[in-house]
Amino acid sequence: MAQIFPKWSNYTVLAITVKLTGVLFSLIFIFSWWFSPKYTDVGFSPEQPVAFSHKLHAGEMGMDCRYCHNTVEQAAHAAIPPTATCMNCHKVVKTESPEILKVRTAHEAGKPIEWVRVHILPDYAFFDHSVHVAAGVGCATCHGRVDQMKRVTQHAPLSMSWCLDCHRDPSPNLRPKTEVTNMGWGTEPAFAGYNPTADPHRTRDVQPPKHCSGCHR
Amino acid sequence: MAGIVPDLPRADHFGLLAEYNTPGELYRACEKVRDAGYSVWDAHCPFPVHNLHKAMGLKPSVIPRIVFAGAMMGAGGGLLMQWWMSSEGGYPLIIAGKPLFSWPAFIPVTFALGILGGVFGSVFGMFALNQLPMYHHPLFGSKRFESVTDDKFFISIVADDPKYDREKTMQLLKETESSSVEFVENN
Amino acid sequence: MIEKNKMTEWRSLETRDPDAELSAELLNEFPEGAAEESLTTTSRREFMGVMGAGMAVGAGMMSGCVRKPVEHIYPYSNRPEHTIPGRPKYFATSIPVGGVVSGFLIESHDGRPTKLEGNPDHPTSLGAASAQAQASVLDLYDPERATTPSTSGVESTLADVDTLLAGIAAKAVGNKGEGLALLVESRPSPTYERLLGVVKSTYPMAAIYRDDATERVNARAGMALMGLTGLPFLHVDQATTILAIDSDFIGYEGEAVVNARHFADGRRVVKPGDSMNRLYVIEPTFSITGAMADHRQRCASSDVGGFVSSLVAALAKHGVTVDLDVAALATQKVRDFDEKWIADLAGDLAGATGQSLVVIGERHPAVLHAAVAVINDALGGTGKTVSYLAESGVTEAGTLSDLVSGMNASKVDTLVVLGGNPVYTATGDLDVKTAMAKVATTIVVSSYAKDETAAVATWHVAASHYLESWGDWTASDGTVSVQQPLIAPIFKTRSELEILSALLGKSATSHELVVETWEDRLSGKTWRKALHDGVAVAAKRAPAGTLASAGLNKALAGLKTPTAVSATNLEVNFVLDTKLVDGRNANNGWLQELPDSMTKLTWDNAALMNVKTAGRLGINKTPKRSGVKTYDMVEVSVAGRSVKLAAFISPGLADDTIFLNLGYGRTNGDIATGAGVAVNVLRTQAASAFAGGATVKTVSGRYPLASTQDHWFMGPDPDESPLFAELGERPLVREITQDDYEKHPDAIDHMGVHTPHQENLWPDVQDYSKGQQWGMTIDLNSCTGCNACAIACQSENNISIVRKERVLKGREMHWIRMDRYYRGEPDNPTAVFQPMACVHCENAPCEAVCPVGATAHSPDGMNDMVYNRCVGTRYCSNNCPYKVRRFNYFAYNRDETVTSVNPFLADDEKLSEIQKMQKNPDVTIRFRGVMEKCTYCVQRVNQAKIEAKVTGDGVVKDGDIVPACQQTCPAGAIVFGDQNDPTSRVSILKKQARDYEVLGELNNRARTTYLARLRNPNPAIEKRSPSSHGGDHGEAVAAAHVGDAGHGTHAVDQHTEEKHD
Amino acid sequence: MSDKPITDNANYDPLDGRAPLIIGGHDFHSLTEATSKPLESKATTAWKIIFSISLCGLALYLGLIGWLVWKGTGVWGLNNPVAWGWAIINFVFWVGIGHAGTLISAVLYLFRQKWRTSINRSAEAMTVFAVVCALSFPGIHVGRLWNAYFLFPFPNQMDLWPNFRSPLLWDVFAVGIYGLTSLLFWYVGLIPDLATIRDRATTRGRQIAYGIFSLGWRGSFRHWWNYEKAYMCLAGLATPLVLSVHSIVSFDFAVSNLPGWHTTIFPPYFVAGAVFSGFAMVITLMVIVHKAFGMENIITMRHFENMSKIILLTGTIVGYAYGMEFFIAWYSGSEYEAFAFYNRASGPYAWGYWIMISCNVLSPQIFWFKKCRTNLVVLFIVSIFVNIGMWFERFVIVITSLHRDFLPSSWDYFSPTWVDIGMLIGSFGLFMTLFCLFCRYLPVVATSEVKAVLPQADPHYDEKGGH
Repeated sequence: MAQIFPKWSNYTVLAITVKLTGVLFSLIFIFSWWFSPKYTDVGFSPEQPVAFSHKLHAGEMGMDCRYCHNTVEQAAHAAIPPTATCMNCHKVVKTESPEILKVRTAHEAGKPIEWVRVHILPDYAFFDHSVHVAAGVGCATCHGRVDQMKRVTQHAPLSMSWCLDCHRDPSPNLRPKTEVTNMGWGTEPAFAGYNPTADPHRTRDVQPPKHCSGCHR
Repeated sequence: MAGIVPDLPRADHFGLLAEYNTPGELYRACEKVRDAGYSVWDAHCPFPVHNLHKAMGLKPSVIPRIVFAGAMMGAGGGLLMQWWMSSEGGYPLIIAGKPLFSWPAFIPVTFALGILGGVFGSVFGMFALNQLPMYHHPLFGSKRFESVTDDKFFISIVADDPKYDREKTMQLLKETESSSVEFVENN
Repeated sequence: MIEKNKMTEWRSLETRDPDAELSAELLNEFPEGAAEESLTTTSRREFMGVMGAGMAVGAGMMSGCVRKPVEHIYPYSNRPEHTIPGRPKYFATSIPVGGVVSGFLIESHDGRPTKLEGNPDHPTSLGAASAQAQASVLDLYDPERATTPSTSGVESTLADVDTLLAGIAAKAVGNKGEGLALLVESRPSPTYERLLGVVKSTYPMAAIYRDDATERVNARAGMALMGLTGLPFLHVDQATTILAIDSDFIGYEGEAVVNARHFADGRRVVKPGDSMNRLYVIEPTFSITGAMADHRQRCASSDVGGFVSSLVAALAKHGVTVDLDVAALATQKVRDFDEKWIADLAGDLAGATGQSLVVIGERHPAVLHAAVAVINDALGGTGKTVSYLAESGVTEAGTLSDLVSGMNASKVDTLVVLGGNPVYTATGDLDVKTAMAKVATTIVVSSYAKDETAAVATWHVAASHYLESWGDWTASDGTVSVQQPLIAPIFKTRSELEILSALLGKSATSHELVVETWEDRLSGKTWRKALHDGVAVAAKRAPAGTLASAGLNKALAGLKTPTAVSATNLEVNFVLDTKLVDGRNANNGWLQELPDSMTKLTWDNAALMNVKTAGRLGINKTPKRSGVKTYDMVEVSVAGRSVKLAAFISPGLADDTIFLNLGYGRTNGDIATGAGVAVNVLRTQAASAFAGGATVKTVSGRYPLASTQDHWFMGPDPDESPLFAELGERPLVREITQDDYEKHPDAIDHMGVHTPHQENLWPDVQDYSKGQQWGMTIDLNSCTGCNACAIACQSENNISIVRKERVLKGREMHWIRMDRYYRGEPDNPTAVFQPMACVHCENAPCEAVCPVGATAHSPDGMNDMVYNRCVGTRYCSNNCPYKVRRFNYFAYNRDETVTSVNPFLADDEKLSEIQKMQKNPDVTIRFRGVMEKCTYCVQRVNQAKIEAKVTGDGVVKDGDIVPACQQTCPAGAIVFGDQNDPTSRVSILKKQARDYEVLGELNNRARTTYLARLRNPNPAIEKRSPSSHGGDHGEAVAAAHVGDAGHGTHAVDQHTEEKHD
Repeated sequence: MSDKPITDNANYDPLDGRAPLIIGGHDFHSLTEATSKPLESKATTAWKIIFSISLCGLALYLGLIGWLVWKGTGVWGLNNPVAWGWAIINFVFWVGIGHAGTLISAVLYLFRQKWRTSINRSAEAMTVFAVVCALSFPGIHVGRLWNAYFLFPFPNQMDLWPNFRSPLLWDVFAVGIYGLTSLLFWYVGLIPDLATIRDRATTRGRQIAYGIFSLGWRGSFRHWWNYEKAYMCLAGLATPLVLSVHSIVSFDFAVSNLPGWHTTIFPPYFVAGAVFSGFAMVITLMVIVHKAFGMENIITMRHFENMSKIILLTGTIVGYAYGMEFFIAWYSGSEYEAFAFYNRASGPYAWGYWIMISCNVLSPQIFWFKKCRTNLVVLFIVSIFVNIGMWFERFVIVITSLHRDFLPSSWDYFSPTWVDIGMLIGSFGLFMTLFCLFCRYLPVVATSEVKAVLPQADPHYDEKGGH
C-alpha cells in the first residue's frame, strides 16, 4: 500500500497537540486575569455634563470632601451634592463661566445635573460609606487622589477580591479618623507607621465582615 | 521536542521484512533472530502473541511506574487543591459547622483525581513509549504489510542495527519458516 | 437598557430607568400641604433623584473599553432638610382596615412608601398590624388601579369631573338637593362626618345612605335595644375567663389586633405558677379564636340563641340572675346542648365575677348582642371587661335597600357612590344594577374602573389611595388620628373628602379640608406633634349610659323559634373573608395568595363543610390528583337561588352547616378575576349572615383548589394506610396543660425523640459562645396563626406572588409557612399553629450540600443565602428538614419590557414600573433559578450593626433589631435577639422549660426555637371527659412515649443533659 | 476433537473439553471479514429506520433543552418538597447503565474472563454513550445554566471556590472522570481494530479517517508489549473507579439527612443496581446487534447465558437491599424512617414501588432455569423489564422520599409535565443516535482480542498438530 500520510505529518501532528494544550491552559488564565475589573474598570473616566474639577476644588482650594458629600458619615451613599450646594459659592464666584452657567440654569429650572456615575457596584453588593468612614478608611484609599483629578477616574478595581483583601487585613488601610478626608495622608511623616490598635481615639478594634451577608442581602 | 518526536531510521534504506503465516512460525523465527543478537528489530502481529516477549527477549515495561507516579500526583494535587481552596488560602467559609479542612469530605475528589492521574499516565505514557502517533512509517510502503492487522505475522530488522548486513540478515530470515522476505525502502 | 434587563438580580427601582411616560405621571406636583410635613415640593426630575437615591441606571450605552452600562446620578436641586438619600423615613398615619381604625407608621424610601408598620403609640395598634393592613400598601402600586376619571368607559379628565360636580352642586343649591343621593361606607372620620353634616344641612332634600359589610350594624342595634347609642369595647386584658360565642375577637373581628395582644398577655407563662386566662368558644365555624380555645363546642348559627338561653339558665343556677325574659329567650332553644358543659362553663364565669367576659359575633342578631350585654352586666363585667362607648356624630343614613327602592321609584336622578361596590356586595334580593340604570347620573368613586358598580355607572372617578390623600379617623376607643399622605397622587385621582367638598361647590384639597376641621383645636406645634405621633386626640369616649333591658325584653317577646338544623335542613353561613373581607381586597395579590389560616386555601373560596356533612352529601374525602388536585363541585341553593362551587372539607365545623366566604368571584382586575365564586346572590336582607333550609347537591365537573397544606394531622394519616396506624403523632407542635407543666416542666423535652446529649462530630469551626449570636423564639402559646407575619415578611423582603397555577403545583414563595395541624376527632378537633421559617441551624444541612457555597454561615450564627452565587441545584431545599427554602422556578420579577417583546415569556410574572416602586431597596430582587429563604431580615440586622459601629462600640443593644415578622405580630409571639446576652428577652425566653427545638434530634442546633403551647382547661370538664378535646396532657404524654419507644429505655437522669445548648 | 465446526457452545458436553468461545470454525481472516462487514457494506434499511427514529428523539431532546433554558426550571413538574425530579432520576439511571461496559472490560479482564472479548467493545461504547446522556442531565437541571461554571475550581475575581464538601461536586469530578476514563479505555482498545479497517480501506477518505484515529498502529510487538501493560493498568484503575462512581452518586442521597435517603446501605446497593441495569442494557443491545450483523458465532449463546447469570445475581442482591431497607426502617424505631418506607409501599406512589419490585426482584428469578437463560426472546423481555424496573427504583428513591419528609405541613405530590416525559424519551434518542453511529462506523467486536482467544492464536497450536 502507498503511504497514507507524508513524512512531515509525524512532526506537525505532535506540534499541533502540544500547542493546543498550551492555548487551553492560557485561556483560563487570560479570562480570570485580563477580564477582571482590575483591567476592565480601573481608569474608567467618563465625560461629565459639567467639567467640574476636583483638582481645583479639593486640591488647590483644599475644600473638605464632606462640604459637598455631606451624608458620607451618616448614610450608605456619599450623596452627590444638590445643585444648591454649588450655588452657595457660585452665586458670586465665577458667575460668568459657561460651565457655571449650566449649573445655574439647571438650578433655576429645578432640574438635576445628570452626572455620569463612575464608581459602580453590582446591585447585589451593599456598600455603606458611613461605617467605613467611622472605621477610619480614607477616601483616597478607594477613590484615589481625587484632589489631583481634573475629571474623576476610577482608581481601584472595586472587585470582590479587592474588597476582601482589606476586609481580611484592614490595618494597613486604616488611619486616624481625623485624617479620613486628608488626601495626602501617608505621604506626611507625622503619621508614619500608624498603628490603629495603639490609637487611643478608637473605641473598638475594626472587625470587617468576611461572611457573605456582610455585603450581600 | 526532540525527545518526543518519533525517530525514523537514518540508514539509506529501512531494512528487511519477513512474513509468516502462523503465530508459531513467528515465535520460532523471533527466537532465531534474538539468538543471532540483533537489537534494532521488531515483530509485527495482528494480536499480542502469547509469550512472544520471551522469544524476542524484551525487558518488562515501565508503564506501571508511570501510572503509579501519575496516580500519586493526581491524588496529592487534588487533596492539596481542596485544602488550599477551602481554607485561608482560598475562601474560608463556615459550612454546616464543619472544619475548614474536613478531610473525610475531601476523599472522593482526591480519589477521583488520583485515578485520573493514573489513567493519563497509562494512556499517554503508552503513547510516548510507543512513539505514537506515527502516521508515516517505511513499513507502510510494503503491500504485504497491510495484512499485519488481519492474519499475517512479520519480522522487521532495521538497517540501523549494528549487526545488520543486507545479505547475511536476508539469509537468516530465509532460514526461518518465512513465507517471503522483502527489502523495504526508506521512503 | 438592554444590558440592564439582562441583570439577574436588581435591587429595586434605584437601579432601573423609569419609563419616561409613566414617570411623568408618577411625578406630578406634590400638594403644597404635603410640603410642610412629609416631602418637599419637587419637580419630576428631582423626584427622580429622590427615588434614585442619587443613582438611577441610565441608557445602557457602552463607554470606551468599559464593559458596563453607563449609569446616571440625579442629585436633588434642593435637598430637603433631614433628607439623607438612601435612608428610609417613617411617617405616622391612620386608616380603617376591614372597618377597624388603627394607627400606622409608613416606611418611605426616597419618597416611595414601601412598608407599613403598626404605630406603638396608637391604642388600637400597639405597634402591631394585621395582614390586611400590611398588604394595603400594595394597592397603591396596583398597575390595574384606575388612573383617570372616565365617563361610560371613555377616559376623561379631572377638570371634567370638577365641572360635573360643580353642576350637580349648583343644581342642588337650587332644589335643596332633591333627587341627589349619596351612598357612603362607614367612615368614622370627623372631617368626613362634618362634610356629610354640611351636605345634609345645605341640601335638606338630598338623601344619604350607608352600606358597609364591616359596619357593626347588629351590635349597634343591640345597644339601641338597651337604650344606648354606642358600641361595646372589649378590655380583654381585664378578663380571666372568656366566652366567645361565634366571635373571632382575637382573629379577624373587631379590634382583633389589640385583643390578640391582650389575650396573649393573659397567657404569657414565663415560670411555672404564672396565671393564665381561660377561653371557651362555641361556634359553627372553626375560627382561629376557636383554635386558641381551652374548650370548644360546635353549634349551628341558628342554635346560638338556644345556647344563650341555656347559658342564662345555667348562670341562674350559680346565683347569677340575669335580668332577661328567660321564658321568651327559651323559644330560641332548638336542641339539647351538653348541659353539663354549659353548667361548668357557667360556674367558671360566675366564679370570676368582674373578670369574666362574654363576646358574641357580629353575624348574630341584635337581640343576642343585647342579651350578651345583659349577661356581661350580670357577671359584673360592665366597665371592667367591657365598656359601652358613646358614638358621636354618626350621620343618620338610610340602608342600601332604601336606596334601591328609592331608585326604583325614580326618586333619584343623581347618585354618588363614595367607595363601596353595591352591585357586587348587595344581597341577592336587591337588584342594584337595574335600579342604577333608572338613575340619570351615577358617579362612582372607587379605585377600579372595572369594578362591578363602576362598570354600570355613567361616571367613574378614580379614588386616591390613603397614602396619597389626607384624612382623619376616630378609633373605636375614641382616639383620633390624622391620615397624612406619603406621596403625591400618582394618577389623576380624587379622595372621597375632595369629592364631598366638590359636591358642596368648593374645590378644596383633602389637606385643606382636614386642616379646616382641626384648625381651631390643633395648629402649628400641636398640629405637627399630632402628625408626628399619629395621635391627634387621645381622649377616651364617654360611657354610653346605663343598660336598660326593657326594650330588649320587648324584642325578645317577638322572637320566633328557628327550625332545627339537620341533614335535611342544611344551614348556609356567609362569612366575611379573612383576607378579602367583602371583596374590597380582591385585587391584592398578596392577600389572594395568602393561605387562609384554617383551610390553607389560596386564590379561591369554596363550600366548606365537615367530614360528616360531606359524607352525607356523597363528596369524596380526598381530592383527585390529575397533575393538580381537583375537587368535587356542588350546587348550593337557598330559596330558589343557587351557586355552583367546589366543595372543600374543613374539620371542626358544625354538622350540617355549609360555609361560604364572601368577597370572591370579582372581576375588577387581573388578580381578582377567576378567583373564587360570588355568593352574595344567596343572601337576602332577612338572612344576610346565615340561612336555613338550604340544599346542596353534587354536580358534574371538578375544580382545582390551591390549598397549600392538604395534610391535616401532625403525622401520617392512619386512614391512608394500615401501615401508618402504628406511627404516632410527630412531636412538632408540643402542647401540655398548665397543670401538667407545673408538675413536670421537663415533660416538653420528653415529647421529642429521646436522644442522649448530642456532641458534634467536629470541633466547632466557629465559636458560637462568643460575640453577639442571633436567635429567635416563637411562643406557640400566643401565636394565633393570623398570618400577619407572612405578609409583613412578603412586603419587607420583596417576595413575589406566583399566581394560582403555580401554587397548585406547590411553588408558593412565602418565607413563613403557617403550619396548621388538627388533633383528635376529624369532626371535633383542636387545632394548633406553628409559623415555620428558616430556623438558621448552626449545623445547617443545606450548607454542606451546596456545591458552590452559595449558602454559608455568618459568624453571628445566621444562615446566609447568597443569591448572586446560587446556581440553583435545589439540593439545599431537598436537604432542609423543615422544607423552608423557596425556589424561583420562573422569573417572577421579570421586567415588563422584556416580557412584552418576548411572547414566549408572556406567562411569566411581569413587574411594571409602578410595581417596582413598592420594592424594598435594601433587599435584592431575586431572579429566576435562585433559591431564597428567611434571612432573619439580614438587612435590618446589618443596619443595626452598622449604626452600632458608627455611633458606639459595635455592640447592638437588645431590641434594636426587630425582624418584620416580630414587628407586626399582634400577639407578640416572636422575639429576636442576642442569645449570648443573658439579659436579652430572647435568651430569657430560651431559658424556659417550655423552650424546645423542632427536630432537635437531628442536631441541627436551630437558632429559632419554639415555646411549647399550654392549655388551661376547666378541671371540672377535664375530669368528666378527658378526651373531649385533643391536644391535652393525654396526647402530650402519648407523644412522649412515641419518642421513648423509639429510643430504648427512658433514662430519667438524662433530663438535664438533653437540654438544648 | 473433530474438525466439523461446533454450533452450540451453550449446551456443550464438557467431556469434549472446554466449550469454545467462538463457534462456526472461524480463523483469523474470516473473523476480520465478519467483524469488518458491517462497516464496509452499505447501510441496511433496518439501520436507516432505527437511526432516523433516534435522530428524531435527539431533536426532541435538544428542542426541550432549549425550551427549558428559555423558560426556566419551572417547565418541569418540580415543587417545594420535590425539588429534584426526573432530571436526577434519569441522571442516576444513565450512570447506572454506564457501569456494565467498564465492568465487563475491566473487571472481567482482571479475572481473565476470556468470554468478555466478544462483547466488551460494544459494552464500552454503551458506557461512553450512557455517561454522555447522564452528564447532560445535571448540566441542564440547575436553575441558572449560564452560571454552572461556578461548579469548577478556576481562579476568579470573587476569590471564591466550589464547596468540596458537597456530594454534588463529588459527582462533577467522579462522573466527569469516569466518562473520560471510559472514553480513553474504549479508544485504546479501538486502536488496533481501527488499524485493521485502515489497512482494508479502499477509498482515500476512509484511509485518512481511520488512519488518523489508528495513530499509525503497525502491530509492532514492542508496542503490543507496552500496550498490554497500559491496558492492564487501565483495567486496574477503572475497576475501583467504577465501584466508586456509583458509590459517590449514591452519596447524593446517602449523605443528606432525608428519611429514605440517609442510608449506609446505598453505596453497595447502588453499585449492584448499576451492574444489574448495565448488563440488562447490554443484553438488550447485543440481542439486536448480533442478529442485525449476523454475528451469532462471535456473540454466542454462552455469552448471553453468562450475562443472564450476572443479572440473576445482582438482581437478587438488589432485592436483598430492598428488604434490608425495610428491616432497618422498622428496627431503627425512628418513626420518620419507618414512615418513609411504609409510605413507599403503601403511600400515593405505591404503584411505582411495586413496579420496581416486580421488575427488579421477581422477573430475573426465571433465570434459575437454563431454558430461560438460553432463550433470546426471554432474555430480551426480561432485560427490558429490568431497565424499566431500575428507572423506577430511582423514581422511588428520589420522589417518594422527597414528597413526604419530616414536617407533614410541607408534604406535597409530584406529577411530571410533558417536558419531563419528553426529556426522558429524548435522552434515549441521544443514546441510540450515538450507538447507531458506532455500529455503522466502528468495529462492534474487539477483533484483535477475539483473535487472541482463538485456539490458533497459541504459538504452540501447530505443534499440537492443529491442521
